[in-house]
Amino acid sequence: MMGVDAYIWSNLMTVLLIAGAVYAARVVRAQRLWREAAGELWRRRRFAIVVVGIYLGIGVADSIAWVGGVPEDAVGVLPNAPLSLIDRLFLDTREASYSAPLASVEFYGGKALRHPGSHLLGTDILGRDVLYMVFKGARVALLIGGLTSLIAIPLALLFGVSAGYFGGRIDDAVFFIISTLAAIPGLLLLIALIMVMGRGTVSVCIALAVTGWVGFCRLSRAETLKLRELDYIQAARALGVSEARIILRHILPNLAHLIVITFVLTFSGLVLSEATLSWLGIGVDGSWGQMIDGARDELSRSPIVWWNIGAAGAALFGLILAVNAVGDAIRDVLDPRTLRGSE
Amino acid sequence: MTTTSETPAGFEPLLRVSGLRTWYAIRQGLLRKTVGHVQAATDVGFEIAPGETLALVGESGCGKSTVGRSILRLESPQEGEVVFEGKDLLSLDEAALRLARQRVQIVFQDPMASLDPRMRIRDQIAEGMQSFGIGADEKERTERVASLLARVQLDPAAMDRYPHEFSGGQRQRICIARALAVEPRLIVCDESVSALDVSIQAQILNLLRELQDELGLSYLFITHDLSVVKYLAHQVAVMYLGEIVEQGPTDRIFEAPAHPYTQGLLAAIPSIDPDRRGGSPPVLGDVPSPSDPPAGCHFHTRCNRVMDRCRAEAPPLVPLEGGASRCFLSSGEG
Amino acid sequence: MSALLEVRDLRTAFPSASGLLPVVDGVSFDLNRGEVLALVGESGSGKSMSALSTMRLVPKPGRVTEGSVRLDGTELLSLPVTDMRKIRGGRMSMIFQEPMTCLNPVVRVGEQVIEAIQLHEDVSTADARERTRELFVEVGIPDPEARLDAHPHQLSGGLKQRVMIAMALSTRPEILIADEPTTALDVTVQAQILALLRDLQRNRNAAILLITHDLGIVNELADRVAVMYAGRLVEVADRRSLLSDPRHPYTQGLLRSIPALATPGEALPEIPGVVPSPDQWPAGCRFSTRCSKRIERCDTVFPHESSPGEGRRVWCHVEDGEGA
Amino acid sequence: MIEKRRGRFVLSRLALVLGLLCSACSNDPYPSASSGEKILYSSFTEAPRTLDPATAYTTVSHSVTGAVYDTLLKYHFLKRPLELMPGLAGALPAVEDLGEGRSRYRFVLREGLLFANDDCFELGEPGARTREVVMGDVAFQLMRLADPKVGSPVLEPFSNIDGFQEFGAALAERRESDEAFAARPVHEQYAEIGGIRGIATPTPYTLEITLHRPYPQIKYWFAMEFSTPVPWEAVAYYDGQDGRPRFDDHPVGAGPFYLAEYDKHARYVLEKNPNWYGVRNPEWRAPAAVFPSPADEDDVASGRAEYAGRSLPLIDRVIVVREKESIPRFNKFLQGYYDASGIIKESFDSVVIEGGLSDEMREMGMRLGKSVSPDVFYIGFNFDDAVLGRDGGDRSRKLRQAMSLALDVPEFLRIFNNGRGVVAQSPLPPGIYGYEPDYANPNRRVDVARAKELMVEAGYPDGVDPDTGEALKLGFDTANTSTAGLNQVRFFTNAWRELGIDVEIRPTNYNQFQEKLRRGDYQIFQFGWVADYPDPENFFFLLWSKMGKSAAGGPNATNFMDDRFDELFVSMKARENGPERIAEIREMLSILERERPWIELFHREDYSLYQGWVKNVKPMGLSIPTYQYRDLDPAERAALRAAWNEPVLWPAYSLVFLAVLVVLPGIRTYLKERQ
Amino acid sequence: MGAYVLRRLAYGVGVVLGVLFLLFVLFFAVTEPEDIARKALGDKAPPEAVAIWLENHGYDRPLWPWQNFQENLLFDHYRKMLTFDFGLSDADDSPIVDRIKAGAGPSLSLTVPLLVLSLLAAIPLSLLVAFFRETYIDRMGVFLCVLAMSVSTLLYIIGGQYIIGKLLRWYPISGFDADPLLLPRFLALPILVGILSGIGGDVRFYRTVFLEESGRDFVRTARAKGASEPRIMTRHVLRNALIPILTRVVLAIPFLFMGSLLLEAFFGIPGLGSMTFDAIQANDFATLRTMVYVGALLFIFGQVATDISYGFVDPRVRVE
Repeated sequence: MMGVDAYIWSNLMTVLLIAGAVYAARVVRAQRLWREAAGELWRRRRFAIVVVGIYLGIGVADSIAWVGGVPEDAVGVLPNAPLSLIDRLFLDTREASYSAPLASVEFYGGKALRHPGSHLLGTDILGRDVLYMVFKGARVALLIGGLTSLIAIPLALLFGVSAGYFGGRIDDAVFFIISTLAAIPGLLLLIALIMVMGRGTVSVCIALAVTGWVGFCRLSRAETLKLRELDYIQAARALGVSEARIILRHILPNLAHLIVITFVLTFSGLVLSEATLSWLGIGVDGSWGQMIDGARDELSRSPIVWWNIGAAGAALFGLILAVNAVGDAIRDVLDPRTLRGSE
Repeated sequence: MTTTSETPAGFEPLLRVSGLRTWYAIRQGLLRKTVGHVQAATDVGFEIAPGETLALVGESGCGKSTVGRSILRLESPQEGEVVFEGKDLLSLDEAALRLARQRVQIVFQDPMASLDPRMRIRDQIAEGMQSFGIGADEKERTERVASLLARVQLDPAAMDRYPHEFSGGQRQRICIARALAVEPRLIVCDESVSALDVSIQAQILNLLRELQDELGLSYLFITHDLSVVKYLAHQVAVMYLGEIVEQGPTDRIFEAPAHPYTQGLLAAIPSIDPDRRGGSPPVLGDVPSPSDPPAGCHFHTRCNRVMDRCRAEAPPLVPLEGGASRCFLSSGEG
Repeated sequence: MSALLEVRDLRTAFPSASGLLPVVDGVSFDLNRGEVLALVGESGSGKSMSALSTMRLVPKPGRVTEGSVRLDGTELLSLPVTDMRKIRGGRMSMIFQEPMTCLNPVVRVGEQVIEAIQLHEDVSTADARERTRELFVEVGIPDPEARLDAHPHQLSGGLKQRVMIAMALSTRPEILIADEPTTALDVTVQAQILALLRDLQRNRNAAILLITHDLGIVNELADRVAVMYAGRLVEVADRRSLLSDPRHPYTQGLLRSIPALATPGEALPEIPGVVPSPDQWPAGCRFSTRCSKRIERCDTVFPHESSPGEGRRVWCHVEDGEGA
Repeated sequence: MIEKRRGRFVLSRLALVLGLLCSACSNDPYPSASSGEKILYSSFTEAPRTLDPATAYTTVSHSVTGAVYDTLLKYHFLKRPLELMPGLAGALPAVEDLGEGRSRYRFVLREGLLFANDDCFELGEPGARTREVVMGDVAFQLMRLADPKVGSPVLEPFSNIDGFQEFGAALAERRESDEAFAARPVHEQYAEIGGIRGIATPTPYTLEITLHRPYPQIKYWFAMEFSTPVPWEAVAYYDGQDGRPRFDDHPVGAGPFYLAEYDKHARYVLEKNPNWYGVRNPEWRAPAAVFPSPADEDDVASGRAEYAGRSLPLIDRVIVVREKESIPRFNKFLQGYYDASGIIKESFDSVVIEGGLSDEMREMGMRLGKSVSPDVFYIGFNFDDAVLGRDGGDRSRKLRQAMSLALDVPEFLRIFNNGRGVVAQSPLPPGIYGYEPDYANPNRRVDVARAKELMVEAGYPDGVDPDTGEALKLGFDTANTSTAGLNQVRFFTNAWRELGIDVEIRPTNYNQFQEKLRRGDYQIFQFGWVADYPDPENFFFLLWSKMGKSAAGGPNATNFMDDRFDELFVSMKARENGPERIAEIREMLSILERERPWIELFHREDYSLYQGWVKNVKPMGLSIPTYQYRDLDPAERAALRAAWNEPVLWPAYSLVFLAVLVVLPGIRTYLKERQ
Repeated sequence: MGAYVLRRLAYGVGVVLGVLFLLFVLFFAVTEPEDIARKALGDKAPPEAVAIWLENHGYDRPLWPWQNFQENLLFDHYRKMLTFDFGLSDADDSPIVDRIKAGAGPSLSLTVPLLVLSLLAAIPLSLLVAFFRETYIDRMGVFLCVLAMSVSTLLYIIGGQYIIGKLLRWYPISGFDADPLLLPRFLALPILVGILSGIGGDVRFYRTVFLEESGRDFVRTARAKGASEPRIMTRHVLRNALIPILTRVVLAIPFLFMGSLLLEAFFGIPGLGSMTFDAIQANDFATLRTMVYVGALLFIFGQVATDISYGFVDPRVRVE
């Protein structure tokens, strides 16, 4: 990130994302089709949506950070360090692991890897509160899924739609790029990219985006090819509607359900791939994948240290399961077949 | 080609198509060499006078839809002229074409596929107006949408609904309203009523006719259903394997079809006269592939009056009273 | 003599958000040996569902909720699955509207017919193949030996429908259900298929339940006609009297709105409005919303069956009143 | 009918798969036929890069080369600190002072030694499978070290030999200019150049080494495989052509074992070498070929004393299997499939309780071995850095001292190493000359209060940088980006955070890290150093200015430069052990105490577990394999393995039962629905 | 048909060339060969050794043809890769080809049974679930699939080793032996874990395919013929579903390749995945590059093979 101002970037990004989400919500509300789909979705998967919402809430709470407001005698906290809402929730003067509301044991004072003690989910090898780390991991997971999609989807749409719509040379070129990228096994491409770009959240996201881009681009290209031949696109052309407007008003809205479905379904894939990358030592700092990787060796301790890997695994599993469940429902709800009506 | 008796002599037709050829290349091999063509339309020509309906009739794969789309340049014909209101549409540049398209509209067969499922119908109808600058502002356009809906006998209050909330016939009305929104002179109806039930089909046919009487529209009515043609068309052109085989005023075609194919086509329609049933099928076999049409007369493989000459030589278009026929028999040479 | 197929009070419904929605709502008819009965109606009238219900082929999640279907006195709806399978394709067989999708695209057409034979009879593949070849000749497939090994996509629509017919006839069924057999075909081919069906029916003396929306086809093929509207029968009559003297306002409207019968220059007589969807079916006569002869009773009470002539049944208050 | 046949087919398929799974249901990783042979099972993690004794420089390589190649001198197996004794040479070398710092070492080889059997000896004499070892083979190997093409990593110590560098240069020059020469086999090239001036073999069994400057440590290098006799035939024959392996992968030596099987990425097998003098000539009673007498009480207590005088090697074969992941390795050890294992930190608590074995392990018959390895782990500061380095003068010195005082190494060891390790006070680990157990470095204790005072003195009160008004920002570069590695760095940065210093962790990959080192673009880093031989010189040179990273590309990554330190180093290096040397070492340590180029962290302490059936384990610290001393009891092993590995099968049965339980009602409801 | 195969192959070759260019940019244009040398030789290596190493590995030449048309890395890269001359490993100087040869056996012995058994497990299961559609078996099956898909592969491996290997002692926790008697016991656990981690997604996908196919008209025809449900499922539905299945299997080939990266590394199987893992750990760019290339080749070859085999499975695909 950008050195000193990392937290400002994070705040800015969060605000932008929230603004985007609000805008999206307004669009959904304004359009009856989407509103009905959203209502149907809520009816079907209330529980899963609430779970995803909780993760989102934690992620957002951890993304908004500011400097100051830290008690003078807080131990181990730099006076000018930006702390997020989550950090502040766990901030206590008595110990540096910030896990005060749920703990009374000092950072390095007691034995690490204790469970449950006064920590709800125990501590890890450094004596950090596992619950706190799980909370922190939510943001990383959302960042991986979200940032990657934010990079990949617009690019994929740009290339895929223009290839599908205009065909000819553009299509040939895009198709060649897709074939080339798709020919390289995804994990290897990921590894190669990260090894070359260096480690870090952004480069992991970019690498994931480059590898994830292919499938999405291929999908939007294929769908555009199909849409372009449909009568209503022909009718719009006959009505003198410009190409740009056809793409914006007819192609993209009819790709929207695909975008949403693919986004949700790739999201879980991305978060899971990060866990694999963590194991290879090229994951993102603070992710659940890293927690699992770091804690997997603890399994052979005796008595077995299970809470660490268990908590990270459960947090990961909970998010993915909820997202998958919502994704499944979204796929059913947004099925364009329901819009084809009865003939 | 020919002028019809209804059209005063010297009156320039609204649309004149001549020598239209639209072939699709079949590419094969390593270098995608063109090894043949799907001969969708070959040397097609006809005229449509203002306020008149020309029916383009033929079985599936005969190229009739290609001709309709070629007129709007939704396909790219290789040769020919499509003169509309004096301008050759095929030679226009993009901008001019866009303007010209305001005057020619199209209504498709499948009323579901021809409406964007994710757009309210008000927006779909207003879209064309917007692109041609019809209606000063949103409000005016909305009013116009309402009146158009009323014109096609739909409840204007339904304009905020989505296509899937309408029945097939209603959707077709919406498509017609959308076409009407830009005040066209000619509407290409590409099998516009084929997918509808009889009772609904009658409604749409009546609507089309009323509109023609009211607005002086011309139709290029593409269909495979000859019974519809009789009701609506002034002129009929029968296509077979990319070629027009017979052309003429509707009455003449129905009463005295000259080409054996037209005769067969008419005879094949099941009659609903309870006293007339049975009889052997008038045309045998299937339509040959348009990528490899038979030599000579394309119809010779199925013709019950085939002569040796038909197999070798392609018959020319022979002028007939009020039309033409592509058959040696018509020229009296048989 | 009782009918070969007796359908009584058949009801078929699909579950929906607002409960079970009927698509067939109390249909009764008989099909006699060697007879062609046409079931006529516009889309959504439930004619295809009625046919599928008799074969117990209603697609999931729909199901037959009530009624009885008897084949030669045997109740089909409660028959064990294995026995029903023997009847399907054995004593009753079926051909469908879309020959291009109804044949398995990856299996050679000959094989598909052979499968149909071997499912019901213990014959060797060679014998079944020979029989298939004979069937192909019978349904007028040129060069049958070569066609046996063709894949469906290599055949034209007309040939595919002929294969379907051959497959349906392969076990010498007593009943052939033809669901819109020519709708997807061109006029010239349609005429050929209709002629073929007529010949086969005469030669084999099979009963045909013909589902169609085209009165022209009815005239070409049927002996008797049953007109359906919105899940119900509205009129049953023999072909000639139905076409020349329709009694129900819907049948009358249907006949009048055929463009071929229209007087040139005049507006086509039309039936106003649209077919109501099952959740909007009126309480009384289903046709009451569009009927030009509607009287007050039509809105609330579904009309009784009346018999204005021999073998005729009409469900209409107005007609009932006139007839009485 | 067709369906039934198909069903039967599927069923039989299923049964086949199930049967295969059941027949495979055993966790024994070895072929069951186990003869009475004494086979030692061990494991390795990383594939050895090379087995060429001139370049092999990693523990895993040495575990093979050390067994296959024997050396002129050896370390005594039982004595601690390590002590040299004669190996292939009949005695320790005689040293002759030639004046002007020059000296001559004279080695005498035993007569009648043979190389292990190998095809390559055909080159020298048709039909030969072996030949006698002569000093020319040692000289040949020393020339190989000098050969730039070989790329030996130990040029520096051997450069003390007169004419060593000149030989390399002449060789390179001649090859450059004469293509025909370059194409000839290397031993001919060496002969053509005329060998190294300072190396002579007056008789086949004598070797004279002339040093042109004092370097008493040279004798240690003759206890390492770098100076082992290598037959020129092997180098010439194993060239990687025509399906022959490369010499890198096919060692031919005169050691107690030969390499019988070698798949470097998966497994290798060492077999007892019948040609080794300990096996062929047990009557010699050569000191390195018989089990030594006990050196301390532990040797007596552990039963090693009983072996005194027995001929080596005691085992027939060593099978070493690649095991990348530590958990499976340790678990397989617990299952009895490996004979020895390091204790992974995660299992430490269950295995070791207060320095001894847990009851459970004792019951299993396990034994524990401990040793401090001759290494040092440290945090280094870049002296080229403006804030931390020499340009900051006293201010930076105080900052370094403060940072040094903030680190609680015992805590670090407790968290990350189960408390294993000796807290380092200086670069010198125990067992190295100059190490004093009582020495306490005043700047190496934990004293946060004093550290904070020093921060004030350095001008960073509460860690606030007066220039920016914010916490002092420093960077910690690490190439170990594993989760565990980052956690360790986080420990340090957390400690410095107590002082108010904000140390940013900069994880980089290895390449970027090297690049940063080369550019000098780093502030704080962490390194470790493992000694090659037990001499203080081998540690202090890491801080010698001549070894500076930025100046000479050497291993002194701190770029520490201190004239007095350098002076003392040069003098100490040349001196034999004695009071003067101790005095010099003490002064060097006091300089380091004050200047703090390093924060010395710890010296590793290795705990190894051995199965009860394995005898004679006494780690030597340096990577010297000791397979020939090892003994084991195969019968006991077989019995215990069988007892420990009874599979637990009830979950499989219950799973099948559960599956049936789930599927049956489904089928029933379905069938009901169909009716 | 011949021309079609040729064209497909030609496109495949084009893609190979594209992949090679991408690899070149990634592994040569962006990385410093000197770093690799340093890593390979260790810190103690003198600069001369580094120079010799660079020369031996051919990294001492300019990158692009416009720098030196005769001797440049780009042409060299293409020449070597296309002739399968993969050169020496950056880490230990061993010929990469030898390792690929040695690794292919263990890899295939893992991935082929894994692929086959996965299919054997997933297809009947999904047929079963599709057969019982709309019953609780179907709903539970789908739920279990989603559940299974939500668990990270890492957890499967860790859990499998811990429970089956350590607690239940059914199979060795890790290791490999080509001895046919020992092989099954080493492969049992990784294959089990591999199947388990993939089966959720597989079953869900195949179920969708089967449901889609079983809604087709020809299935109704088969039913009208009197065919039994199991027969319809296996003869008509399965046969038509082969195309999406085939596509997925081919897509799974590189996935197996990388999936085996995790499995092989964790279970100590000395195959290609393990080799790739070693290369990552050792910064062995030459090997990594080769592995990426080989993986891409396999994929492209598989794709071409599938496209061609479509012609056999599906007569509709017009193979001109």
